[in-house]
Amino acid sequence: MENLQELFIEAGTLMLAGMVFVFAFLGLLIVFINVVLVRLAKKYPDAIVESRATNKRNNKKQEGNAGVSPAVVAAISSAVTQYRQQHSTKK
Amino acid sequence: MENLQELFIEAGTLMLAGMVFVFAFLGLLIVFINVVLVRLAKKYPDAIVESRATNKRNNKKQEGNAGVSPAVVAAISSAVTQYRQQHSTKK
Amino acid sequence: MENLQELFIEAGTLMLAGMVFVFAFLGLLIVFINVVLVRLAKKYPDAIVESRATNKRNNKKQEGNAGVSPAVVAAISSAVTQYRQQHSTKK
Amino acid sequence: MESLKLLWMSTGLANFELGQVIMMLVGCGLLYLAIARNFEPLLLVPMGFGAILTNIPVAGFSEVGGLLHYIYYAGIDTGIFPLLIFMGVGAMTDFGALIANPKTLLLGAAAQFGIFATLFGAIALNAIPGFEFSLKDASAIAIIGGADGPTAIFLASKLAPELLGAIAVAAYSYMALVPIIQPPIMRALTTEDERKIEMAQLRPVTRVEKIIFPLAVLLMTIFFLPAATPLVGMFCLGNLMRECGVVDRLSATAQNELINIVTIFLGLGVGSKLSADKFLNVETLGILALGAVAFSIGTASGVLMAKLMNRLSKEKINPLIGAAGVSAVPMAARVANKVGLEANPHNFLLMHAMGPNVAGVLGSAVAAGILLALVG
Amino acid sequence: MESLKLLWMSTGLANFELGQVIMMLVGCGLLYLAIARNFEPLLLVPMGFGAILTNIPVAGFSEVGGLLHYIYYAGIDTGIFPLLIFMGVGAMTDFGALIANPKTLLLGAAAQFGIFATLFGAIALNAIPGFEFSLKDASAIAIIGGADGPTAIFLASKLAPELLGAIAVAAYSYMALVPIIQPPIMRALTTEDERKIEMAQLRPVTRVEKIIFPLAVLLMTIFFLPAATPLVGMFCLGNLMRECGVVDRLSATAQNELINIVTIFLGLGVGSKLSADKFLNVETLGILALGAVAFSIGTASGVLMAKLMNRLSKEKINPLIGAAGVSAVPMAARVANKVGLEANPHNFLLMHAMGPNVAGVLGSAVAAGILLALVG
Amino acid sequence: MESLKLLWMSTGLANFELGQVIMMLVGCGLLYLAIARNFEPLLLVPMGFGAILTNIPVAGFSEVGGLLHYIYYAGIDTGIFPLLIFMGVGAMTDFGALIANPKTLLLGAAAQFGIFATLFGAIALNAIPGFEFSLKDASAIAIIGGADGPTAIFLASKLAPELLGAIAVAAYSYMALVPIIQPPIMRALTTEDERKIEMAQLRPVTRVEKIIFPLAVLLMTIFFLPAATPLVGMFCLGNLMRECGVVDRLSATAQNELINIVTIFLGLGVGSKLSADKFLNVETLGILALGAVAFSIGTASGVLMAKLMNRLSKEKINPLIGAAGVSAVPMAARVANKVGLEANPHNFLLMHAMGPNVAGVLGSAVAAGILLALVG
Ligand code: NA
Ligand code: NA
Ligand code: NA
Repeated sequence: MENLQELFIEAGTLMLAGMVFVFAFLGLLIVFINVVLVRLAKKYPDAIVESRATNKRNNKKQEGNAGVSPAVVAAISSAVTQYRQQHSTKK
Repeated sequence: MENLQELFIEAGTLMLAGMVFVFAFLGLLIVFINVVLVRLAKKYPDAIVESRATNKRNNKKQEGNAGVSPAVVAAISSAVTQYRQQHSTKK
Repeated sequence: MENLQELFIEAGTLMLAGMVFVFAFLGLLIVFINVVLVRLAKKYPDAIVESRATNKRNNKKQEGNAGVSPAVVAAISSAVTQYRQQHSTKK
Repeated sequence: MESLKLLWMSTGLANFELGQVIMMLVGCGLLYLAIARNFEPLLLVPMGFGAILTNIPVAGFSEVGGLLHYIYYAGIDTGIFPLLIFMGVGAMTDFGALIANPKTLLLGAAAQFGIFATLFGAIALNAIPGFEFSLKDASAIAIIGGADGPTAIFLASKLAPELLGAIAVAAYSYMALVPIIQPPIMRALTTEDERKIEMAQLRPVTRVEKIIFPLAVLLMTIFFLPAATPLVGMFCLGNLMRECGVVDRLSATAQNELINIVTIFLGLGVGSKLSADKFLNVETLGILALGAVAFSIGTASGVLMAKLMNRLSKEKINPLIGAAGVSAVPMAARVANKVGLEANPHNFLLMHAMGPNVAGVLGSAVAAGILLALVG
Repeated sequence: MESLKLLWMSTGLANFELGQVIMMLVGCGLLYLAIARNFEPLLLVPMGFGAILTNIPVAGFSEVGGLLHYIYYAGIDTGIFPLLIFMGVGAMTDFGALIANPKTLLLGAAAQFGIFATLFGAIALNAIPGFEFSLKDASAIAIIGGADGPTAIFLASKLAPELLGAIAVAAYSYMALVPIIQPPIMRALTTEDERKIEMAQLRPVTRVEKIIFPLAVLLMTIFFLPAATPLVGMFCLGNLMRECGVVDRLSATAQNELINIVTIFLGLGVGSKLSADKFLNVETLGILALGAVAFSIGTASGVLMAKLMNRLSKEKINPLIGAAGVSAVPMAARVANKVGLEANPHNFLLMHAMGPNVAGVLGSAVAAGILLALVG
Repeated sequence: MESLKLLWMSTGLANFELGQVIMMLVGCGLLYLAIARNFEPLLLVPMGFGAILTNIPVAGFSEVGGLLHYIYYAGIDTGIFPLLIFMGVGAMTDFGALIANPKTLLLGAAAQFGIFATLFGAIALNAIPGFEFSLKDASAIAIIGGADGPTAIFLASKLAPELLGAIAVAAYSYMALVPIIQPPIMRALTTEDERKIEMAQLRPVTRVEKIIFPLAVLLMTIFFLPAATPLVGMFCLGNLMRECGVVDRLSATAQNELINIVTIFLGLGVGSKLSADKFLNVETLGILALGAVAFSIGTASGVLMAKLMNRLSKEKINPLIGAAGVSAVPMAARVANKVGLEANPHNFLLMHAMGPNVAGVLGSAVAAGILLALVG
């Protein structure tokens, strides 16, 4: 039973040390975000037009899509869904 | 030549045992389908709207596509094909 | 220093042999293209309708897309892009 | 005749042992939970199937020369598969909500109490005859409280490979049970008014912040806890590939095809550890019990931490999002959202809960690192 | 000068042996068949290319340290690649037509007579001086009659690795030749009236049936033929992933990117076995001859079985679909459909032929298991 | 206490060595170049990250049992990863422009002078105390002049693995710097009139030509330089899969998912060679200097060859496209196009520059084969 007591003490120490460490680590991250990242965000704001979505995959080029009414887009979107379903059944 | 004869006998036994086994195995499957699966099919019929095609890949959401005429869909489908071809040449 | 001199001679030989070989090899390819490939091109010209783009990936079938005006296709293409962007954000 | 007898001797029927039958039923049970109940199916389908395969008599799937043997030793014993999964998860993780509201990191930290309390509990179980968990075993079991599958598999493969099967079953089962385990605890520990708290909209986070964040996390891990760098490092690599914007094709592959391929193999490999001699014992019952305790304590700790923070700060947070700190991304965040909507139909907590949710992933990776450093 | 001589000694021209030249021509022949004639190109392109690479003097592709050496020993010697292919094929297989008309399983069973008759034939060839096929060799050769590439490669790698190249060449060549080999046999064994038989439309099969079916197949294999569980198990895993509806992203990867990657490697690895000493001998001629016999007997057996069933049952089936029982999915089913259309332009047999077609896949996996259990 | 001390002893802070800190900064520098400057990000992001991971104290990423150790020995030491990348590059390469204007092969040949001159230069550096490059080392360094990443990694892993890190850094850095290094050289060696030369439109190339071409290249390599067949063979396999039109799904996988997966691993594995003891020495400085020289000489050789050909032939070619002969596909071709447009806004050289550009890939693979044959 002494062995068990020893294990208990070890486990207790682990619990204490572990929780302190986890809080310290994530707490430091809070400081980092508040001090460093917030400043970086002010210094390097995103460009107005976020163009990352453009080259999501296979570097597809984005076309201008001004002038297309949302209603048309909605209709077409559903058509695309339908098209995809038809064409994915074969796979 | 005795060795060959032995081999022949072994091969013949294999042929017999193999064909019996294959028929028994697949025959049992017939029984299983007729007895178990057919009952399962009655007990758990498919939901009327088969919705599996929806989450085919990347869990894309299905939009309602009611109210879009098949003609429009056909036109759009071909446009989509065209679009894809143009955009797959670069790859 | 003698060792260095030896190395120099070896390196020089390598340089010479290497460049001669590279030119000979790629030169032979020129001959091959001019003699063999050019004749092959005349003997086996491509079919008029190059249909390879069709089965680029997953053997999708190409629909006839005659009768759809380019303007419609352009509008639709941009709608498709828009659709894709909306649906790729979730990923 | 000889041939027929040989054929019969080679059938499964002539060679079955009871334990194998039971384990195959366990495998079928996992498949049932995955397919009919939608319990974490991406891992439980291959894992349940692997459990069936590994228990087939004669076939020798997990013996030298068998498929599952190769998969286990190439990918799980080395730690490669969980690390690649973690890279993919990193590529799928958006730290935006966390960066916008960094206080939620404290919720993710608090929820890790589920891990360390369970470690204590596992040692306590040794008081009952039949249990003899070493500190390594206890650590591997405790990580179930991290509610993070690849982390649990990685740690268990390093500290207690013979418990890997049971630990993985427990971890994924409870992750799937999050919508059932958490809400009662959340309701019991909060008042109606607390659940109604609406939170301010999050500020937009810039691209530069999102690029620097994974590098900063890695740097801190390097400084303070190198033992956690395999997990945190691969996670941050995935996240950096996602956010940096110049390797989108690598990021897309990491979060689609690569993670899919590895998931199939990981599931099969983990399933191969579900053999009768390693699973059908009282320790497995202990692990399942401890897992439930771990999830409950983690959930409670997160909620209570949120209430404590509300005492100390003017800017109130809805304590429900504290429960998301156990990770189980994105299920726990959705649960927080759902319980919140019950109290206040206009209160959308999903985005706010994503902060503690991804903080929980970091938190349990850090906890795993601590256990590796001190016990491993 | 020294350097130039060294360069010359390192050229292929100075080191060629006749056998290597011939085998490279064989490789070119395979490429020609694949590209110009569309003979099973997915495997024959990498396989033909592998045959060329492995026969390059000096380069050592298949020696220790060479690329093909690694590929062969990591993926084919272990059986991993054919099993992964089989998983992908499972994920691509729809058992609907089979479940709707289970009698067609008998056609798939009958067609396996091609395998066992060929086994007998291979032993008979030993009467001719120059042939010395052991029972293992004969079994590996006979499986060509199964008309299933991965099954043939898997079995050959276990029973007769030195014949693997010739067996794979024969298996894939005859699979590609199905539209030429089968129709004359089908026409010779059926009357015009039989070919005109129209079959009733198949009943719809429910999702639950499709989910239970692969599990039942696996269970029966476990009970009666554990030796077949690697093949059948991976096939059923793929099929379960396809049908269960909760792991679609894993299923999609298994039947696309994963199977593509493995196919490239499998082809290269099999091609690496096409070396002169293993291919350029009288045994290869025997294997090619036996393969043709196996396909013909399998086709005939399937057709005759269908005719027998028509004698015994009121519900008539078109005997042409019996030929699809050799598997060679989906080519054999298309051939049955085409020959049927010639006799009756309104008779679409494709869906009906898919039943025996996929039954043939199961049948030859079972046959492979029997051979492994009794001979392996 | 004991526990806290153990925790401290396991931190990175307690174990850092200066060299590791510097190498991690090098890794961060590579990430900066990749992300902020778009320097070959697909390789430099994983490589920079790998450089950070490998230098973490205690974590043991590159020691036995570590992730990077497995990646390096399974994929780079064996040569498998660079060869698979080369297959993917082959599947992405269109030889149309080259076949339409075969003379451009001479430009690709001339640009390889950068390699062999640098070999001489590396030996010359031995005259300076501190440098002791063997002929193998010099060859591995010289291949940087080939401006082809996988070729450089493959050759370095065979001839001088301890220099691999520095060579890869130099190769990819200079490839990214092509738009800065090349234009001044191109302008200095050409007159305004030469840069204005417009070239005739290229003839269309048929499908049959494109299918035969990779096979012919392979055949010639087999005859004359078997040592180059691993590189050239896999490249031609990829190209054949692209052009043959019957294995499009394999080709698509080779140029997308497979190359993406391998790129992540290749980058990490190469990064693992960026350890302080192998990188922080005077030899690395020498390698970086020689790399710049190699690129410059290669560029100049290509341009001068074009001018020479204009002397001898009536059909003029724009000497700017000679610079594309160093390969660095497709960057060098774009640079030629851009410099050409500056001189003549109606002069689009891109397609014409693709000829020498892909010729340069072949040329440097051939050069690598020569070095392997004579020095390896
Ligand atoms: Na967690
Ligand atoms: Na078959
Ligand atoms: Na080059």
